[in-house]
Amino acid sequence: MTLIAETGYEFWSPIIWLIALAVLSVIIYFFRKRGQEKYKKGEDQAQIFLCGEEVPAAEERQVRGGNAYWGFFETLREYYDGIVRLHTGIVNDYIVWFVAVTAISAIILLIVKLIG
Amino acid sequence: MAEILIGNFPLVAAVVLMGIGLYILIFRRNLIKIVMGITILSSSVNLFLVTLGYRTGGIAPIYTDAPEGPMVLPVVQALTLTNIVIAVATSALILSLVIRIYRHTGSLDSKKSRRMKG
Amino acid sequence: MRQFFAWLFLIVLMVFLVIGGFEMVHPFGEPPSTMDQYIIDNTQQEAGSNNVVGAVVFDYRGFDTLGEATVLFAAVTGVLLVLRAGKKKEET
Amino acid sequence: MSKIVRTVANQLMLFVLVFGIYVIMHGHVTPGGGFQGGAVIASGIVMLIVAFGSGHIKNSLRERRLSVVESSGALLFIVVAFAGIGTVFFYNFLVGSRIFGGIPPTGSNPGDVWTGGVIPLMNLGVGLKVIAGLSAAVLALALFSSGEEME
Amino acid sequence: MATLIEQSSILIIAIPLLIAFLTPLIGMASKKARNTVVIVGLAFVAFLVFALARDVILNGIHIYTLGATSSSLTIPEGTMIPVRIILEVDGVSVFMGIVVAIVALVAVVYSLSAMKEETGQNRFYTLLLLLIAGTFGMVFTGDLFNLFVFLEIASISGAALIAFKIRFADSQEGGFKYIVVSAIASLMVLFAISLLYAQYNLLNMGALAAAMQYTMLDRIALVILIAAFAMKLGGVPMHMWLSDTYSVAPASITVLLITASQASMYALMRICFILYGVTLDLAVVGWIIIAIGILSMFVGVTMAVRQTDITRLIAYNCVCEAGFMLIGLGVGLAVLGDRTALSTYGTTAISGAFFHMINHALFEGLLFLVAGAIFYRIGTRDINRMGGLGHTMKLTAVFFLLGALASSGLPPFNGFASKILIYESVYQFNPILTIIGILVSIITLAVFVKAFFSAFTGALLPKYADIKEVPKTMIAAMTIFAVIIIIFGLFPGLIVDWIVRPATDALVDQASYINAIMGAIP
Repeated sequence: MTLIAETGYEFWSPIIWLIALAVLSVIIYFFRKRGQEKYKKGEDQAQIFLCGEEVPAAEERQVRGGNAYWGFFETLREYYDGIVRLHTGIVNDYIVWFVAVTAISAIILLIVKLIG
Repeated sequence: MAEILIGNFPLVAAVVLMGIGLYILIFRRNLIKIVMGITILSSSVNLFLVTLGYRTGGIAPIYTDAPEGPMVLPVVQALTLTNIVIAVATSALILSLVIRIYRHTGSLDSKKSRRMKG
Repeated sequence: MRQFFAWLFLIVLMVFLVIGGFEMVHPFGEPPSTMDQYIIDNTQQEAGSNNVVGAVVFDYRGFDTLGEATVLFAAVTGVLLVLRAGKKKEET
Repeated sequence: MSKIVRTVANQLMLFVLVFGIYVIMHGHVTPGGGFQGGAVIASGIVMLIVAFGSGHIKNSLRERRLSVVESSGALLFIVVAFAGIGTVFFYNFLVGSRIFGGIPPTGSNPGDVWTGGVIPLMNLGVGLKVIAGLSAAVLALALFSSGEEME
Repeated sequence: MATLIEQSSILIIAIPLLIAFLTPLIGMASKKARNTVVIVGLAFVAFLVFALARDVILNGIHIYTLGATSSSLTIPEGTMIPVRIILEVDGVSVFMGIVVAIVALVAVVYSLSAMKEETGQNRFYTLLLLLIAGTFGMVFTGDLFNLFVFLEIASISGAALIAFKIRFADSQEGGFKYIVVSAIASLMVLFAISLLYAQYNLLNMGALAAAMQYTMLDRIALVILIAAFAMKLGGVPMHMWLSDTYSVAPASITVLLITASQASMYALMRICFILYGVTLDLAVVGWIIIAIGILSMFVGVTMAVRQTDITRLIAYNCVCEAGFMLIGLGVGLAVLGDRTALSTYGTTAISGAFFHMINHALFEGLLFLVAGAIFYRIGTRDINRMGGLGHTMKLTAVFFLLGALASSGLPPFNGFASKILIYESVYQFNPILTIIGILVSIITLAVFVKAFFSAFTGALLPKYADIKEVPKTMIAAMTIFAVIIIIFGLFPGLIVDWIVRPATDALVDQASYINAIMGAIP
């Protein structure tokens, strides 16, 4: 009932997956228990330490979402230049795309009809 | 050839009208003209629908004391009526939205009203 | 660039549609009429109406007319909703 | 507009109303119906808006009244459709009954208003809806473009 | 009860219409009565949908002939074809109906407090009900022109609702784009319908499928229908309106717009599988749909990565998820011809697509509701100006994480259960598609990691220090989605057996659809 075995060669069952997850988490907790004991919350060792520098305010510490994945965009610069230029917010271009898709699929079907 | 062209003239006319409407929708930036293009497009569909139901020498599908004759098909006329009302409703809504956009951006150019892109 | 491709696709689409026109199965003036002929013959008995189009609109395809009236209702409501006197406009 | 236009519009409105009501109520006998007749009367109201100015018309045609009329027209339509649900939704249950129940003779005949079953009632509902709806839309557009707004 | 089930298919469409016509009158009297009527009416409609679904799955296709002397009299005597409008409800229709019913209830519950301060609430609820009724009609009707009419109802009410917040310019622009695109798509659909009518003088889908000969005009109609419905469901390269409109609409409207797009996908599948069926050259059309799907997945997810507007990010993710469904259904269409491939992996692909459809509606709806909650509190959609919201809006953060993990296909959530069906079935058709799909899922996870960490984690910003959790009804609406997502994730086999498999069988079985209308005539 909780099992999916559609195509013959494998299956997916969330219950088994959750049991495995529980076992793994127990093992991880066991390793974690053997870590540092001295760490305590609320003391100075929990504070941020920037080589004695002034700790900036929360706004400056916050990582902006726009800065994420800089290298990804640098690598795919050409692709993104092209794909963003296509996304003009002009409503006329949307209709151009519609006409283009219609015409291209029409040509494809016409060729198929002429061939066979 | 010629009689085929005459025989299928309604569809050719509807396609030409549709081409005009799509041309306006593609190449005209003015929002009001875009509304006009949509209206022309719907008129082309209406033209095609109504001409589908024509029978040679047919009369209106209403039983009166009119001279007898084959009646033209009534269903397409009903569909055309529906489409006309829908076109009126659509253009009214689009025009009100265009007025709002003009109040906000002060321009009717579709190039100007592109706050969202990319 | 954009102009060229737009023209190209537009012309291709129109030519495709016109080609279809030449393959029209039923010529102009003699449409297939099994459904419509049934409606024309039985309107006066079933719907009691002389106006066949009226009978089609309100009896045979009355559900379409309900939807059509709903479209008009929605459009008018939308116009009054979009053009309502809202709160003070603020910049976005 | 000038006084002449306003007076002529006043007089013409009567004929527009008569013609529109005729088109609505004869929708099952002659060409026409609820949408066409409603459009006729709504165009008459548009004529009044052009003649007298939207601000003046707004005071007589309040938005609340228009929406009430529109909703009641739509309700009449859908309630008549629901009334046939004893048999089937949209069943023309009035044919052969007392109200609008006459069945015209097959073939050519001069036509009789007392026929059509539910079709005249639906024409009436749609007519009310179209009158109120179109005039409300046109009035809202006219008021908004002239600066003031509906309540 | 039997009569109620017999009439249910029309009541599901007619009751929202009736309440929509009543709403302005009730709203003048009192707001509370209006909200009660709307909620109760939609709950009753949802109950009818479930009853009808049980009946259809047990007893086969449900037929309702409007205006005939008997609701099962499809063909009047004296002729051989259906004349009146016929509602034909099979497994696919009830599947879509269940999706729409769940989402509609949640959307209305969410709107109760999210729209409290806005003006023009009467018209808002009227148009909301009309949008729901239009979507129900699209998925229940068996008549092509009726499909067009309900498509128009959904488009017009949806456009007016997108432009609901009249003080923002971009919402007006989004409504304008939506109505223009929808009007053109609907008009092309009507042109295609008239082309079909010109040859067969029929409007009923079953009768048309029986009479279909796949001439040149049918090819033209097929091309136009595919392009128009692909534009309505937001397939690349016709997806640009989708990100513009979904990002500016109120959140409770966006979740309904998702179901409206899925109704367009339903119409596309209905036309390809049932109306044309095996007559069309399946491989070509299937590959056209698969190509649109691949483009949607790739372009959608890569555009989503670089967005900084959170609702726009989720909207591009919607495009990406729609690609998955298109690939599954396209593979199913491409192998519709040969029975062995269809039974081996074709039906699995279609089942995965359908299962993903309902999962998509659930988790994208949850994400949009969370984004709407954030906008409701802090008044911005720019994730560069968010941060540390997890300190104050804990439940919202949990819901966003849940939706994000489900959407990026991580076990044990429902997104994984449906994506693995698509993967392993599509792999047997063409391994490249599976590889692209897994890659796209990975980038989807990256998208939501970015959104979650920049919006909810980090130090508590002073300007958001006094932000409270959103009102209770919004929390309740999000909770419904979250609970259903967890249930679907834990018991996927149950859902597949109950509603997804009947939908698949109904979609690939053209003959029974025709027989339900035409009687014994094959």
